[in-house]
Amino acid sequence: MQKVNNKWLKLGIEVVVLAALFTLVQYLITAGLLKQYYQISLASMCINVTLAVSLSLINGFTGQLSLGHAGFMAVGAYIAAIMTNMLDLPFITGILAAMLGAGLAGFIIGVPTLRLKGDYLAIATLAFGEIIRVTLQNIGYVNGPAGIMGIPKFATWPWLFGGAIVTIVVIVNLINSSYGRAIISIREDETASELMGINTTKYKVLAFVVGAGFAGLAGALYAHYFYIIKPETFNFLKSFDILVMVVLGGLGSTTGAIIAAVFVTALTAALQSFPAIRMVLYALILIIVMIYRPQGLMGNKELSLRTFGRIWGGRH
Amino acid sequence: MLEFTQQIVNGLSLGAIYALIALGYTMVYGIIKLINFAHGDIMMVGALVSYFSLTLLGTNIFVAMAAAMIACAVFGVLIEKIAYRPLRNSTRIAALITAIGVSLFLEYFTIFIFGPAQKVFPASAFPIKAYALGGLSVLNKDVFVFVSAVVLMIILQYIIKWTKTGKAMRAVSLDQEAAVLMGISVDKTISITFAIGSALAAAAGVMLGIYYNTVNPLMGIIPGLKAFVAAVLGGIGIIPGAMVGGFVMGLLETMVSGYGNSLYRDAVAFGVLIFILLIKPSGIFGEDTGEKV
Amino acid sequence: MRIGKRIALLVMVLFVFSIAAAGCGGGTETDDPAGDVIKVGVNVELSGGTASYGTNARDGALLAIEQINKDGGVLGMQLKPIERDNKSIADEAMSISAALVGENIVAQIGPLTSGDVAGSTPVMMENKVPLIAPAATAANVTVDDKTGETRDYIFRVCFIDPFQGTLMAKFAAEDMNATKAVIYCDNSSDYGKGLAQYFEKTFTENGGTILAQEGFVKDDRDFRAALTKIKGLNPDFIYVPGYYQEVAPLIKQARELGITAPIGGCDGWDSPDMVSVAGNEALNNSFFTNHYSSQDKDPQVVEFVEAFKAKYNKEPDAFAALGYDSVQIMVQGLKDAGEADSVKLKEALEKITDFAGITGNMSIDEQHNPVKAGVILEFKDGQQVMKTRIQP
Amino acid sequence: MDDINLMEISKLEKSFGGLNAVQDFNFHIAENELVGLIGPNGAGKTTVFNLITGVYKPDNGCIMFRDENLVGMAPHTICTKGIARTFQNIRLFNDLSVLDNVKIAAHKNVPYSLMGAVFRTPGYFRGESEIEAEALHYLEIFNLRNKKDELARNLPYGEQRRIEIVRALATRPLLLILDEPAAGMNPQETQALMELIRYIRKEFNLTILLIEHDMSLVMGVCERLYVLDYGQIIAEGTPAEIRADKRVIEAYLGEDVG
Repeated sequence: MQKVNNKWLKLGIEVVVLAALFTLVQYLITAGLLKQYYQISLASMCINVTLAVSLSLINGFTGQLSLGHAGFMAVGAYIAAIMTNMLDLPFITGILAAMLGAGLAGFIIGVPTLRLKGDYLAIATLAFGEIIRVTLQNIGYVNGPAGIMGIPKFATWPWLFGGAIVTIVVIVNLINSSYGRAIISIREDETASELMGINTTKYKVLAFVVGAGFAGLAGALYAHYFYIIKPETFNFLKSFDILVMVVLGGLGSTTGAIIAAVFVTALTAALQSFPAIRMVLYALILIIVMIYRPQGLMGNKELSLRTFGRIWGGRH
Repeated sequence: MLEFTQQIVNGLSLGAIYALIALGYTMVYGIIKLINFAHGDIMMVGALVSYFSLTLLGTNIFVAMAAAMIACAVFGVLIEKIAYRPLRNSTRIAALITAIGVSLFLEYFTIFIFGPAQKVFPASAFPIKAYALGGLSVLNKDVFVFVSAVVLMIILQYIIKWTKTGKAMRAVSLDQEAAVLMGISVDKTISITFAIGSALAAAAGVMLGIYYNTVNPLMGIIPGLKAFVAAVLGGIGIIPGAMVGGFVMGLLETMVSGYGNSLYRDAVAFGVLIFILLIKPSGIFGEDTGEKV
Repeated sequence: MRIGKRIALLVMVLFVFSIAAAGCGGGTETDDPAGDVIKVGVNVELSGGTASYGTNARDGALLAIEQINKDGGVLGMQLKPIERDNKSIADEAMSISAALVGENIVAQIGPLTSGDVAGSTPVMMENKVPLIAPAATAANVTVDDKTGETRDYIFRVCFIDPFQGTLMAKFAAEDMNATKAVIYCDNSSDYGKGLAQYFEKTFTENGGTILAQEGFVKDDRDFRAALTKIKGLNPDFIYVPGYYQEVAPLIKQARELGITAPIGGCDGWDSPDMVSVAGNEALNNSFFTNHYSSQDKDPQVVEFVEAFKAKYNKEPDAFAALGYDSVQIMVQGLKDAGEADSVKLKEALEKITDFAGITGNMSIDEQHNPVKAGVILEFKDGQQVMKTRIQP
Repeated sequence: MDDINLMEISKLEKSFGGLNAVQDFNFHIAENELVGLIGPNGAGKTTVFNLITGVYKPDNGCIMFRDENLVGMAPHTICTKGIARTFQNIRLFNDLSVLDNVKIAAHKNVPYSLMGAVFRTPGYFRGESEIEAEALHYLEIFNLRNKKDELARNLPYGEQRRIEIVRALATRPLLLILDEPAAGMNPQETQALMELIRYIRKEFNLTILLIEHDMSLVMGVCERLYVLDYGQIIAEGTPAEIRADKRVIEAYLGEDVG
């Protein structure tokens, strides 16, 4: 395999591949060649990729077990829906407000809870996620348990694809910087990291806020694609779903999270044809994958052009 | 005042149920540090076994409970062997995901076999008697659940503190490798832990069946979550902690519903959990252990 | 060991792919020769929070389809149900609707809850395929509350919230002479909240006062704290709009605590489980609004209950009855339309009048809601006794 | 004594559940000095290090470092003040490459902003190559440059120890604290390590404080020693003085040296 180390060449290939993917789907949609069903699956994939990548920043790279991601998604979804549906503001305002709002929620929740470790943090975040849901259920302005219906369908393919790409780019760029290394060092050994001069609290909160912010983006996209949001959608089982994608992909692997998000969405869709046993199969697959590959599909490795190169070239 | 006393009674009997579930939860966590999300579902299986024992075999409630406990003990050991043991040396999060998988599997496999509808626990299994104590309503099932929770806690505490198995459990919980060197079979000890924990879950399931006289495949989710919160409140891994945590949760929920807004009940319960975690992460009874550097 | 794991991995991957392939191949598998069958989508909750509602409605719908097919089908063709589980999630409901529409269904039965119907709605509207909701009661399911326009392709066979809430409030105020009521509603569904809202409105208009409004959520099983509080308020009527899974233990606990006031409810109460869970005695002095009674002596109803019991070995509840009627009304529409065409079916459904369903005689109004008589049933020693029948 | 003490500790106390781990600990170290802290197992040496670096909060006493009291500061702040350490049981970032381990230590001087990282500004690329060059420079000194892409966990024990020192150095400390750097090394390795310590002290103009069990290392490399027993200092002086100190021999050295 020739050298693809050159960062510009690499970037170029990535941009071309992504642009081609985007244009292809966009063409198929406008030409009416893509069945609505597949369009919905693609939208779900984009949203799930956004969710999984943002959670992988918190769980995979920072090593902080959060079980409240659906809560942040809910905050984003509601804020965005209020902006566009009730206040008639443009979609972009809704998205930005959703990200800021969810990020702020991440900050408010992160500052006190990130002092906790391991399972305790998991439970505290789960509790916060549920508090967000119960609170939404009791706010009359957003119709309590009935939720908001009839949200305009602004989240078209460019928004969905763009949202996922922006999330990936921002988080990958963050990870591959000194800030990212600081964040990863917390996962590896928090005490050692602190003693190497890294303000671990600050970076844990940073990762949490960024992760929550992008969950908010996913929520905004969700609300404007699926037309209705209600608190029940964002319960702790939704958080588990996102967590499953991250762990299946491999903690600490962005490409893993992306692949797993796509895989899980496709699997969910494929299992639709087995209405009676779809959840049984899903559960079994989950257990089997974990037993045989507890580190997830990718471990903490990334799938890169070089990997493709190696596979292509037959070298291992 | 009468109303307040009644609320205390309500809270204690609700708390006893949480405590009962939390006992098994906390025990499994204490030994292998796994949040066994399937615990609530094992409880459901226990309730279902007792339901069939009552309706199909026509046994009395005590036989039904024994059957449920034995069945779930076996079942718990199997689950541990098949799903959790291969992951013992993996990350905790992998084990957690597996637990979620097991939980989903139990729920939906039960639905697949028996359908999602609730099944009605025969009322004759446990005839309800109400005692009116000066305007206060106390039911025999309240007393039954309360006493069972306390008795089971004492038995459990005895097993862990005084029996050889209990000592082995504590050793495994402290340091698995050292336990092996001391000649303790870790596999066996963990199996026994799961057997006891699952039997406790089954007992709780039967009580829940008696208490609310219905059984359904998804019945374990919410009580399971609440009981887990109770276990963390009391200090997870600590038997009396689970008990106290359960009662605290029960009283708290009752008081919020009774004197505040019943819709914020869960939010307040979770809020208190967070508050306790923040001021004392190891729970009410837990000991703070610093990290060794 | 390594090899073993590799093989296992391979088997799993194959397993997953075979499922995926089967899933994608679903379209070809059902591509029967044109004209042979009429495909009906059944998009219901078979897993997730409201699985029990969805399953019962599905059972009712499938029973209806089976009966119709046995009697020679519709327009000379057999009905072919395509059943899908939406996991009680709105986005899944949407995705499934899209898949079903892709398989050229003539209409879709379900989903059950208003939220899931709302998820499914845009797809059905866009593709001009009628959706018949068995039990989505929120007013804005069939009407866009922003524009006030009727959603063309969305129909339902159940009451809407205002009707039942108002009915019970009138009954409480006029027949029971109640002046002080407490509402204890299912706060996790728009159904419970909607009914509570209209009950409150009518009850206060009739000169009554609402002493307090309490709420519970789905899957709650312990209601004593709020009930103790309600007991202290000493109301002369308690309105409990919700589903029987929660209401039955609720009433039982209320009576155990010594609350004797009459308790009122809605069609979500309709299940044989009410009696078996709460007990005959506890249910005395409680009333609910409904469209039919499973103990109704009407031959059509008796026949349905018998057939349902024979097929599923359980008693039908309101969801099963509504699922059954959803299919029946669709069949009526197809017959009226004269061909298996979605757009024509929609037009026919809009014109349906005096359709004799087991949940009552109904006509579809301008807003695609059924206009049907309501009954108030009273529990007397475990029997549902007709108290009054109110024509709309 | 030197007029300028880099660090001066007075009356430091710490107890764990009634057990006095460190009491009445007085200590000073001058700029560019190389001091050893020795004592039998459980004497409280590592506790002292943990107190200095902020891992534990002392019950009493003060730690003056360049005229600033470190007591109450967070460990990462103390690190930015110029104190870096290694650990008795190696605590590398196991799943990261050797190079990344060293780069992380450079983070406190990160030359670009968070936004710069996200938007990949020219400043980011410049900064990254600076960090990389510096990290490689440190690895070069320790002869580890060829191992830069290996995962830390895959290296032999002795190399892991050396990487810990490199990592500490990369924080650009004024005071380097080494917790048993030669533990588990053979005599040749220990010898090489001694030379290395001397070298980096000169090269980076460092002040070094070390805990060591290996007497040959301590005696050979340190200029001054403190002897700790039961949480208290029982002797202080040059290696020669310590070797002659009766109490020290009784408490600790007796078996080893005698």
